[in-house]
Amino acid sequence: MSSPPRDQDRNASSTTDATPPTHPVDLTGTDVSPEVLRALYRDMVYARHLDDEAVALQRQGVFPAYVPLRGQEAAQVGSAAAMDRTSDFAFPTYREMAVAVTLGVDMVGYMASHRALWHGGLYDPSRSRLAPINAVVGGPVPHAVGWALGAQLDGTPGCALAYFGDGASSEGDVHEAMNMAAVFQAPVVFLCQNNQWALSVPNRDQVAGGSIAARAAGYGMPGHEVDGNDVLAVYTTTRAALARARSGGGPSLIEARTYRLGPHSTSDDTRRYRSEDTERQWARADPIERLYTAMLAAGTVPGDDSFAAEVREQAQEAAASMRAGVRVAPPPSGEEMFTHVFSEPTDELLRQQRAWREEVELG
Amino acid sequence: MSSPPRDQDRNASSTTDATPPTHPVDLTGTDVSPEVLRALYRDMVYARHLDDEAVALQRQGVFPAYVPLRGQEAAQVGSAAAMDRTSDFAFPTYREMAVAVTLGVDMVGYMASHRALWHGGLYDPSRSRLAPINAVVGGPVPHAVGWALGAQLDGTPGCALAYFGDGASSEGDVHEAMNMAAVFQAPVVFLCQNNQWALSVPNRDQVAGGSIAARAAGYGMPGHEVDGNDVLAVYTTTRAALARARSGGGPSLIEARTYRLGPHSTSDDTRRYRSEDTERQWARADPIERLYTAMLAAGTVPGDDSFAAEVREQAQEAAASMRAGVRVAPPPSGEEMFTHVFSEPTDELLRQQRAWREEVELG
Amino acid sequence: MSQLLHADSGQGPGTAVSASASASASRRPEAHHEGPDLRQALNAALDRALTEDPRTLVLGEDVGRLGGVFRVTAGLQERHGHHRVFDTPLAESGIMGLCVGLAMQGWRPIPELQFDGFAYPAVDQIVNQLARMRYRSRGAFPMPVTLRLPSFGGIQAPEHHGESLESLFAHVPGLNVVAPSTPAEAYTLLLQSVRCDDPVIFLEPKARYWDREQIQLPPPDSTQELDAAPLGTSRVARPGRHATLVCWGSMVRTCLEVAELAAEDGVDLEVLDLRWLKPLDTAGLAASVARTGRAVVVHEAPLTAGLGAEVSARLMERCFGELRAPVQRVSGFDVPYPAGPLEHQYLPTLDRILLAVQHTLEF
Amino acid sequence: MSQLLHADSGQGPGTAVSASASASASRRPEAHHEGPDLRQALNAALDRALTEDPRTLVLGEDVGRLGGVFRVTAGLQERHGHHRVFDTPLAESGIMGLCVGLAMQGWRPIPELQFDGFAYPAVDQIVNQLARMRYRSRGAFPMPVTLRLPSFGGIQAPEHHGESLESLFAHVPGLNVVAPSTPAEAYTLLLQSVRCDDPVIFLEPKARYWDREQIQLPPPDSTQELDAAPLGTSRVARPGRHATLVCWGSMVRTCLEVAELAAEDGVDLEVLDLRWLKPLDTAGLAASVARTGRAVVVHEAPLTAGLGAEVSARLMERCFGELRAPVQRVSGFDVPYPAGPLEHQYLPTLDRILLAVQHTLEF
Ligand SMILES: Cc1ncc(C[n+]2csc(CCOP(=O)(O)OP(=O)(O)O)c2C)c(N)n1
Ligand SMILES: Cc1ncc(C[n+]2csc(CCOP(=O)(O)OP(=O)(O)O)c2C)c(N)n1
Ligand SMILES: [Mg+2]
Ligand SMILES: [Mg+2]
Repeated sequence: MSSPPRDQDRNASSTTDATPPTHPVDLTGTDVSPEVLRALYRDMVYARHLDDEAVALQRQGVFPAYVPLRGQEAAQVGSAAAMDRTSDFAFPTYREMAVAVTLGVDMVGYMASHRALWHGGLYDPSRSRLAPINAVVGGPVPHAVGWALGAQLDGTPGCALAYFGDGASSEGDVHEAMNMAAVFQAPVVFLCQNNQWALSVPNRDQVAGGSIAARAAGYGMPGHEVDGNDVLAVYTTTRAALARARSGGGPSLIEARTYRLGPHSTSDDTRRYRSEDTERQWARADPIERLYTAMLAAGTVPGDDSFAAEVREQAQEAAASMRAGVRVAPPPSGEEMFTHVFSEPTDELLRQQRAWREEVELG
Repeated sequence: MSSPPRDQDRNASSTTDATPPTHPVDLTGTDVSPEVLRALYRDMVYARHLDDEAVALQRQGVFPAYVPLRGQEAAQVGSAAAMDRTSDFAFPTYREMAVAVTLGVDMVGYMASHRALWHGGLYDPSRSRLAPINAVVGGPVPHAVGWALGAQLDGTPGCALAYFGDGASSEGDVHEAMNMAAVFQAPVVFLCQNNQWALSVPNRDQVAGGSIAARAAGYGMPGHEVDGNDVLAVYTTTRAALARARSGGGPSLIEARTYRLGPHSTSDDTRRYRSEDTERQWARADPIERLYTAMLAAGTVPGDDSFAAEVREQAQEAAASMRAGVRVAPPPSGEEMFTHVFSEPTDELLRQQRAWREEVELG
Repeated sequence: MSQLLHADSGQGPGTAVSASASASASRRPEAHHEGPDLRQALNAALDRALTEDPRTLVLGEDVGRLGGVFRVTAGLQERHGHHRVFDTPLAESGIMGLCVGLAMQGWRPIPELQFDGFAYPAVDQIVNQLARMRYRSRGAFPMPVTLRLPSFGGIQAPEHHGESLESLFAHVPGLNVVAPSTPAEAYTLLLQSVRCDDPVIFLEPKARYWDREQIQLPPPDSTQELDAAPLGTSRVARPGRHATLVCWGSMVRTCLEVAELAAEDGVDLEVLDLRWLKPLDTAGLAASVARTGRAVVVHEAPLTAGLGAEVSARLMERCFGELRAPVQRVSGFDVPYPAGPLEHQYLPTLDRILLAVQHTLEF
Repeated sequence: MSQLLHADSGQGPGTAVSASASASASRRPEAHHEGPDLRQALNAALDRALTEDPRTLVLGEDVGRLGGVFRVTAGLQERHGHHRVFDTPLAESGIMGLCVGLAMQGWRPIPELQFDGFAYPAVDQIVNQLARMRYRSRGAFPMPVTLRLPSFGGIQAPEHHGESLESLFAHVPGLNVVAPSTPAEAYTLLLQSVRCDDPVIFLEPKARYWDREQIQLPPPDSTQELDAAPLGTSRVARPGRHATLVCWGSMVRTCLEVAELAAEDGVDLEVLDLRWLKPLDTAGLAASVARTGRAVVVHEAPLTAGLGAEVSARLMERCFGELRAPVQRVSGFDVPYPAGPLEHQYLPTLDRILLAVQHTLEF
């Protein structure tokens, strides 16, 4: 055998070469205001608590499953915070809970997807500027391009923000979307969270060449690799990319390099494919700590830990209120299976709905 | 409207910026033998005559349609000639007739596809080292990667050569295939003939960034842009890429920049989308002339034009024999509709076949 | 009525590979020498749709400057501008994803995919995204997208240019599917589709593109009400007493020809043009069979799991007592769509349909 | 028999979201506490396939190190090496394209696509390439590819994880389609599929993955002949006299439960497990209905153009005189597959099937 698939010569316990970045966020000379910094911190802490709460709800059998984002708070909060919430629109995958937090999405409505009440979630996507949760890897990325093209055609200043993962970068749809966006010069920012894993498959067996940001050059658009655990870096990079798009400069691609600290989903077992060692190393690159340390040093927050305590308390409340909400959230009526299919139900669907009703009443 | 789709600001008569390369092929110091050069010349001339003959057969109603390759002879002959015909395998689109010529494919069998006798052609694809004609743009490219991976797993020295066009570069399958090839380090060469047009759509509205070769870097593989009307350049570049792949160096991408001198197909009308001016300019970059002039100058062929005359005569014979063959080629029996579906026909298919037979006998 | 079997032997449906095909249609019931052909009717409907609603868009491969390979969109870009009518890169999945995003922005896209067989790469975006975005978002994002798909066979085209996808699409909740049969029908059904707030898969019978009808097409700025039956209503193309031929798209003309031939033998066939394949007009089907007691369903798609099965099943469910013979199906065989000369052995011929009628009547 | 309607109310098919689901199956006809579960049976069949034929390969997303999200491929990479069992990048279309190329090289790939809904992106490669490469090449390239697809619903999973694609695939000439219902069946049918020289779409009933059966699975190096009925043969899972329940995959257990309940009321139902959905066992269907005179077909897929229609149409064609009532269909509704609590209102319940049985018997 001349040259086998790369799988073979791979050592199961050395799956990533990157050294986790543990240094504090660099606030020197930043034009980002202390209010914004504190808001970024708050959103990350909220997300962390809500994430932990969701994992707990799964353990307790309230959620059939959940997809934790622990470790990716900076990548999500930093990018979403850069959006103009009056005009921009975000297209999430299934793991963008911290984006939802940042956009102020109703968390009971958001978690309704994981509670298995309604696949897309029960929040208002139009008002939230967040498309329904999308479980097809790569699938929503071309939607972002279409949305952005629509904004461009309308002459409105809206930009689209398309979230996807390192695994998604292998999908044809992501390529088609990037090429189209660059051909049309559509105002869209492609935000890849490279958390180094697509379920059990590491970058090495997924991303030829090793860099998703490097793909941008092939489409003639800017590609930025950014420390995805540095919320300020993600924020300013996204802000610049959105500004560029808004002013007619076309699309760009940002690869936020981060790490999925938890399992792929609550049904996953990471021991089967990666070492706890690396997990522990990356845990030390906690994006929340990295911002807080910097804010403390810069005097953005008081030195007595009161800010952290206050935020923690609020986040706990948010988590508790989410828990309370999802526990009592009523399942949608079976009628809703039928009412959202078409704008006007067809005769056949009405017949089926009647049959369903009769059976429910009988049963 | 802020920034419209690029379509708008496009001037219908200026569709390509590239200046057609009209200079003779540079034979200085080449390691390519005179025999090979003459063979490249011969194959190009054969292809030209067969192509013209096919267009004529379409005009005379023998072929329902045909897809001319005029202008692309160097890109096709140069790349195919670099193959090792005992171990390599080529995956064509619908326009690779000159590849077939170079590989010695039976031309009556090849043209059977255009004569609408059998979609994939009636040549022997295994012996010919040429996969059946494939009409799905981008579709066969992943096959080449699978074939190459199979050769790699077998430990045989075979390489795959995947042909596709500039339009195909927009398809998701081409991206998925390139990423997979590079992840697996499969022995495959991606050969893009950028003939500047995908039917009526020019590169400008198709290929973001303007270079297909530049996409290779994003997969961590070599990308070469080559003068596609210089048969020697295409030949040596492909030869090097195949050698690299064969020795375990992995895939590479070659973009042969050329020009489709004729219509997309015999049903097409190029006046609707491009200027005759550019067509005329590119006609002066004739790859056959460019090699012949160089061979004359280098003494590779006698100065009295006897070689050209001899080749022309042989090519005319080949074209005539193709014409004679396709005119009398019998349509496959309707039985063949049924016999090639499965290795063993199902009961239901046998039932349908019997019904078809009865109807044919009645009708 | 066995002599019927020979009445028309040798005359299958016309091969309409060129614009002159209608010339050979003189003996056909709905054939006219004057009036617009089906392509012109579609063009007029698109022109009107673009005129009456500034949110409509026409997009796809080669629909802009070229006006589509069949010229259905000819002139639209000149008349409505490069923003409303534009070419896209060659990427079917991306095109449909683009449309989902455009619809989320409030646009009403009318994409074209160039041929039936090239809708397969877009199936994911159509099934997983387009068909359920309204449902997923609980009505927040209606999807008024009309996908135009030149469909069915009969024109001696290359592989993948003769496919019938109605059964695939009709199975997908959230989609409407329609196939017009005449110029007048095409005009009305296309406008109806575009005005519908839900996705419509619009299957154009490409073998009938050159069929003409003596009708007056309204000007693009017409404000006259459309004289259209509600969405999902079938049409009695020919009333009859002895049996019902159920058909759609290209097969309607074929069935009308069958009915003419049968009439010569005193057999009075009703021809029911379903038009809408989803929603399927169960009431119309049942009403027709209530009159005739017998039905033959005719389609080009392969037999197994074709839409004929659904028609047959519904008729059994609704008309069990009235059916005097089992519903017969005349269809393509369970084989891949074949090339040229085999095409008319694959497609339902007049003889095969007459034979089924005979079986039904003699049952 | 109206009291039947309440006999089992509230007890739909078990939700098998965790490996412990079989515990709740104690009252079920085919439930066992001991013996291998369906996943283990599949694993044993794959192990044997890899052992007995060195040309077989197992590939897909997360099938290698992880052993698949359901652990169906667990341990295979360790036992057969990284060349025979390997992870691919996340690209469904590319994976199936890869398999076409591998098969052209003489390999016998057994790809997995992770969930039913993620087969849609691969439909083009499956329909346009895999299903017709043998046909296109007139037998030169057989396609012995078995696509494993965890299918159907019932496990409270996210969107796109509960789909039934049998009707789509059964319509495609050149494909075989099979859905096992028990561990023993799964073992035999998977080996049979892998040994078949043509493509097989192997639909695994994921809600039955944890069902156990007291059988002895042969060791991987077993050379014992498979005790298998010919490809395309159905199985009488329970003989009966009053009516036939036609089903496959997950619905077989459900139908056996229905039969148990009906038996308590003296109604003797035959349960026909189709197993093969293409080729469909028309003879087996006809034989059963010849005995019972009545049939109800049960599937999870939406009603319209579902495979139930084909079953119904064939029964009418073959057994018109014997049918004492119209064939009834009990299926999912014509709505997108819903989330969690609505899942069991969407899926055929015992009550709905019993109601249909009652209608049939009272007809
Ligand atoms: C088209 C498609 N294929 C497969 C899956 C199953 N799946 C869900 S998540 C996942 C891995 C995704 O990895 P990545 O894109 O890196 O995102 P991450 O999960 O790391 O956030 C897979 C294979 C899917 N949801 N969609
Ligand atoms: C998947 C797919 N989409 C659309 C088509 C219709 N079509 C045939 S050729 C062509 C243009 C292809 O352009 P390119 O890849 O540049 O190759 P060229 O024709 O220039 O050789 C199109 C759109 C197709 N055959 N396959
Ligand atoms: Mg990832
Ligand atoms: Mg081209």
